[in-house]
Amino acid sequence: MADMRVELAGLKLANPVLLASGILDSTPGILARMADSGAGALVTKSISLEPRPGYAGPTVAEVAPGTWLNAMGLPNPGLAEFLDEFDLQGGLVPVIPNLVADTPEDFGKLAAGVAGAGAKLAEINLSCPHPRAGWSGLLTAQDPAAAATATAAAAAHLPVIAKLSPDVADIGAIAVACAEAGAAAVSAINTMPALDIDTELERPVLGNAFGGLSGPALLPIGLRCVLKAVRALRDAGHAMPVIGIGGISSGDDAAKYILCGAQAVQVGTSLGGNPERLGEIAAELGGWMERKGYATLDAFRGNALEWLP
Amino acid sequence: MADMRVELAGLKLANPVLLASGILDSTPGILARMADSGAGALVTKSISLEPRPGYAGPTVAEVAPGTWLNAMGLPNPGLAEFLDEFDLQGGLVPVIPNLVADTPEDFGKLAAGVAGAGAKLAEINLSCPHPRAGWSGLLTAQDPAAAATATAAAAAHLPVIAKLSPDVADIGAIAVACAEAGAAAVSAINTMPALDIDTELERPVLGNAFGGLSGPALLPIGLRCVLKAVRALRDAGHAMPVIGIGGISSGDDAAKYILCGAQAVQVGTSLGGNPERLGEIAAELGGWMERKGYATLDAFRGNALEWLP
Amino acid sequence: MRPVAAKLTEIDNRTSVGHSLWLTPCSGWEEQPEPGQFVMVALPHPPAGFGREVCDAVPMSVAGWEPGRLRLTIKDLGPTSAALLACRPGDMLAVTGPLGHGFSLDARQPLLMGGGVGAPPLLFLAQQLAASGIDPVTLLGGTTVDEIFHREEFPGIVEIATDDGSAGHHGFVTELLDGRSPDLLYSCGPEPMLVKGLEWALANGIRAELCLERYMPCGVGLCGVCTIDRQLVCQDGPVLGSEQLEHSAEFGKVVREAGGVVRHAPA
Amino acid sequence: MRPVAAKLTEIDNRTSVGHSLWLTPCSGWEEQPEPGQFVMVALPHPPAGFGREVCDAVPMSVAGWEPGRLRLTIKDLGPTSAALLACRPGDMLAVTGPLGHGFSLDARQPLLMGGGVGAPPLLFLAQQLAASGIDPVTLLGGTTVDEIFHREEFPGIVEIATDDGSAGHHGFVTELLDGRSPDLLYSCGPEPMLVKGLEWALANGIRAELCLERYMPCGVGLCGVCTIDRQLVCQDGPVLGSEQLEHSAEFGKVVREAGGVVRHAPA
Ligand SMILES: Cc1cc2nc3c(=O)[nH]c(=O)nc-3n(C[C@H](O)[C@H](O)[C@H](O)COP(=O)(O)OP(=O)(O)OC[C@H]3O[C@@H](n4cnc5c(N)ncnc54)[C@H](O)[C@@H]3O)c2cc1C
Ligand SMILES: Cc1cc2nc3c(=O)[nH]c(=O)nc-3n(C[C@H](O)[C@H](O)[C@H](O)COP(=O)(O)OP(=O)(O)OC[C@H]3O[C@@H](n4cnc5c(N)ncnc54)[C@H](O)[C@@H]3O)c2cc1C
Ligand SMILES: Cc1cc2nc3c(=O)[nH]c(=O)nc-3n(C[C@H](O)[C@H](O)[C@H](O)COP(=O)(O)O)c2cc1C
Ligand SMILES: Cc1cc2nc3c(=O)[nH]c(=O)nc-3n(C[C@H](O)[C@H](O)[C@H](O)COP(=O)(O)O)c2cc1C
Ligand code: FES
Ligand code: FES
Repeated sequence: MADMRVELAGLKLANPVLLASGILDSTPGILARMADSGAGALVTKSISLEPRPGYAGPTVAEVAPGTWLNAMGLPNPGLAEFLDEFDLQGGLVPVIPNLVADTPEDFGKLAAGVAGAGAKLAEINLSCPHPRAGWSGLLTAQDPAAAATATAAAAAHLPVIAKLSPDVADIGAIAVACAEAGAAAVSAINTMPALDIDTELERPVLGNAFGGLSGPALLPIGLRCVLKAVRALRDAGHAMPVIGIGGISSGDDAAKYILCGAQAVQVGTSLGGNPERLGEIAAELGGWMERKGYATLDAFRGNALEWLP
Repeated sequence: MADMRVELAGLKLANPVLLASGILDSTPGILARMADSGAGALVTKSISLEPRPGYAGPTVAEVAPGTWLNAMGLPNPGLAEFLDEFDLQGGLVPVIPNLVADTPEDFGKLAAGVAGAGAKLAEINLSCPHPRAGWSGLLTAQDPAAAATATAAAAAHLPVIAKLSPDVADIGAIAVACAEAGAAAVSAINTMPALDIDTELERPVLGNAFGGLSGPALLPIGLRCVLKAVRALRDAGHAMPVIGIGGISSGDDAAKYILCGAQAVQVGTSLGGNPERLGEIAAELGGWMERKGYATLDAFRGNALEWLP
Repeated sequence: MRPVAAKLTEIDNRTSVGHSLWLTPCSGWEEQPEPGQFVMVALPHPPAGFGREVCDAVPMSVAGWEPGRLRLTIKDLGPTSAALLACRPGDMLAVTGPLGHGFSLDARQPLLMGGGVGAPPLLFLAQQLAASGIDPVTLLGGTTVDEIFHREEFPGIVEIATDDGSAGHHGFVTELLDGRSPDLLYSCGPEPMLVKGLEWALANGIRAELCLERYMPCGVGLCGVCTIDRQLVCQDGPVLGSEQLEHSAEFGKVVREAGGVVRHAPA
Repeated sequence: MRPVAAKLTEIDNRTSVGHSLWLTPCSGWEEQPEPGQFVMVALPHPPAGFGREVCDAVPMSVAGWEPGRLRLTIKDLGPTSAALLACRPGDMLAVTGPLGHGFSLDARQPLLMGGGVGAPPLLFLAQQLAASGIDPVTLLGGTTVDEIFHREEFPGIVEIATDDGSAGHHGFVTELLDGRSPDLLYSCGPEPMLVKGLEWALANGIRAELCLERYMPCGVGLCGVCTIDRQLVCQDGPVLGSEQLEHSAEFGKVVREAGGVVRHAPA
């Protein structure tokens, strides 16, 4: 058996295939199921200080086979109830809370809250693809200075993964800004902002109009972003890990991200209606490693980089 | 029969479904076939001052059904031979040359060249998704000031359509900059920069590594960009038209862009291996208009805009 | 799975608290859905007199089907359901579905128990059972006579219970269970009723299939908000078997509202 | 259609200017391609002694096939083909295909005429014809004897012509055409040879199917660079019928190189 263990910002994970934020992670029950399925770690839905009910529906629409648009609107019960319900300390599989806020102060409060409850690592969502007026998600991810301030505010309390958007002119610059602000890792990518129209109804398909694109169509965009972040960090002299996200639906897809230099990966949309797929993807990655004769992830991580112009 | 005529920067077109640049438009013979298929206008491949041989292969790879990555490398015989071979004046269906250059001066020379040969309208490619060192495609599209300078240089010689990239933080700002620099229209979007990896070969699939994503997966990204450009131009008081591009493979898809406010559309990837599909798409749009009882394009253009948050 | 525009073609089965809509989607629905499956039905444009805040998507059980069209029976429970009930023939809605897993059809002597708008999926089930030659017995309950949907349409024997005695037995519909010995209890309605039904079935060694209603933001198994214990009600359900609920820590106890906020059910 | 990694498993049919490769792609190729179809074959890693500039994708005809593997016969014509010929069993290439439309198989008395590396697709065709009980007659030409590929492998009668007289008829292969009366002429090779073949076929009232080689940047009908007149050689072809070429303004006259640069063929 290939050794798939990986270290992520001090956490030791059994394998590099993590559950992505917002998919099948809204209750302790489903999180336990995802842990048993074989996840390397579990990222929770985005948690805000106050409860958010989510957007009006339709919240999701499949736009091509397996590829979805969603605008859930970050539904969550707020920090207090979240801490009440979820156990951030115990458990064989680490739980990584994902935090969302509109100001650095609020990121700080959330980080302090989850650190106080025993979290060892948090992900901060700098990149909600469809923020409403007053919600600063996307803008934070687009501005290196804003991303750095938010990162620093959270990183004062515990190690943080800064989650980046593909909808930026230069993702490498944002990754470097987060590294310099003290991030323990960056994860990329969040969904790609997008829109679909119903020609019969002559209006957007989703209740929120704009949504985020996820699933297979996102894979080549995610690979490019991860590779650009990996290179920018390397060129700037930062050893900070990058977590690859976007469109993974097989062990082969996971291997692509790791060949581009990702430390670990997160899987979301392809688990829709099929929670047990997460463990299968991890097993497929292990099978690929064995077939290729790789004993560890380090043995092939970043191999594709030498082929770049 | 619905009246599908549309005016575009002074040109009168029989219908709003145009052939996009770079797909089935490299020779006068194939362009004549596309005209007969029923195109409203024909945009040529990108023409540079000097010949470009194109990138090493593989130049194309299908990444999901109908969705492709390509890095052709803008192969073209250069302006002089292009003007020799192509007739920009005659023809029942207008030919719109697409120009690519790395400096405003060269954009000016190309524009002067095609204007001298009788072109009434040109498209300038500000947004090649995979420029090599020294080629400034993507950077031009990402910087409003650079986009404006290039636009102004070309617009001094004939009306121009500025072709924009989705890989920018705020496409609305770029569209407004082009309008203020004297563009007659903007077209959006060019392909989305992306990457695919072969896990067996452990290297990028394409010869150029990075490529541009096109086809159905691009549709929701294109719709969002067009809608953002339409709104930004409207809010800034510009009546300049927007041409919708990206992922159109049916009359219904074309209607989506027009519902988002597009004046006309361009179709590329879905014609791959199937040139006659262009006329079918125009006919499907006409059929949709009849079923909906719309006598003209103006009767429904922009209808989806009122549903935006 | 995506929302498909659907024309409201017919309204029937009116009561003072709701009625049925027949919808003709632009595409799909040529194949028969399973009884117990549901749709996310969205209101794309507000009907006259309503504002845009009613435009939302909510889960509704399939109450009937013919090739290319489907029936929903809706009760006025809040802003979106009220606006759906204000739509008129010719109006356009959007439906995503059919979603989830429905009832098995393998009972020989089925007993159906519905509470309020739990009746619609049971009507569709009863029609399927009857079509395959099996006569169902149906118990329908509601707070008052106008909450009893489809009473006249059920094939087979129907018995009624109302909380206020305005029709049938004066009391809870679960009070009609005793002494019966079906081979399978199918039930849909308020969770407290389902809990009692399950208790009765377990006590009497009878299998049960219960159609649950949980808050569903997506309906397609992406978000996880509808989870009960470790099961996704929208995908593993909405029909769950007695064996899946027997040892539940959440059935009848923990429900979630918008945002996943937990509400502990009144005992 | 996308490039699929393929292992070079076997090399055979060596001449001083080229040889055949057997490739086993990671997936696909379970179904028999049409003779005349081609692949884009890419060199992902440079073989020992070569630099990365040889890594490119070029079109090559399918020269043979067995379930799950295919054969290409390559001549050293420039940097990429030379590097492909330097690859050794165990090396990995990538193939996209099968692409385009091949030869019809409906001749009863076929005549095949190949020039240089035009022979490989004709070999695959001849094998298919022979398998269906039809005996082909094949004429093979080349500048010299080492340019004649697959001479020993063709079923049926084979006649040879070389420009230098090193084997068979001393002269052009087209000089072997006169006096024959097949019902169909299949041909592949340099365009001037195809032009002469077409002229002969038209003059004698014989149908012809000609496999063209044009500069192909994509191979899948996206770019249009391979166009001859209004036809995409990569998709409508590479095999075109006499009726498609009879009135051509470009066949034998206009060819395009990298970038679509026009080169007018020497008369
Ligand atoms: C599988 C399933 C099948 C259903 N079938 C029917 C049916 O056939 N007929 C019928 O009238 N009703 C049915 N319901 C209930 C229906 O979804 C609610 O009546 C409707 O959502 C109320 O929305 P509202 O905005 O009108 O009211 P609100 O004031 O928003 O809510 C009233 C009640 O409905 C619940 N509700 C609101 N939104 C949702 C949601 N997205 N998902 C689940 N519950 C929600 C609330 O939690 C509350 O308990 C079903 C629910 C589920 C889960
Ligand atoms: C449909 C088709 C089938 C072919 N089948 C075979 C075959 O079975 N065996 C074989 O040895 N050769 C075949 N060829 C020719 C083969 O593609 C060229 O020999 C090869 O591309 C040479 O590349 P190079 O880099 O080695 O040489 P270069 O020096 O780059 O070019 C040498 C010659 O090959 C042509 N060429 C280069 N690149 C391409 C390209 N992308 N598309 C088309 N022509 C190109 C050039 O125009 C020039 O005439 C076929 C070509 C086509 C179009
Ligand atoms: C339904 C849904 C909800 C999501 N919610 C969140 C969220 O709350 N916070 C977050 O950071 N990302 C969220 N995402 C983004 C995913 O975590 C992930 O970045 C993205 O979907 C790309 O990965 P995928 O293609 O594997 O789904 C959500 C995605 C989906 C599809
Ligand atoms: C093979 C290929 C070549 C292209 N070449 C060019 C080009 O030369 N100039 C340009 O402006 N756009 C070029 N494009 C982009 C298209 O014009 C279009 O913007 C994009 O493909 C999105 O539309 P689609 O999804 O309909 O293909 C090319 C696209 C493809 C697929
Ligand atoms: S409603 Fe989202 S998973 Fe069930
Ligand atoms: S090679 Fe590109 S269309 Fe034929």
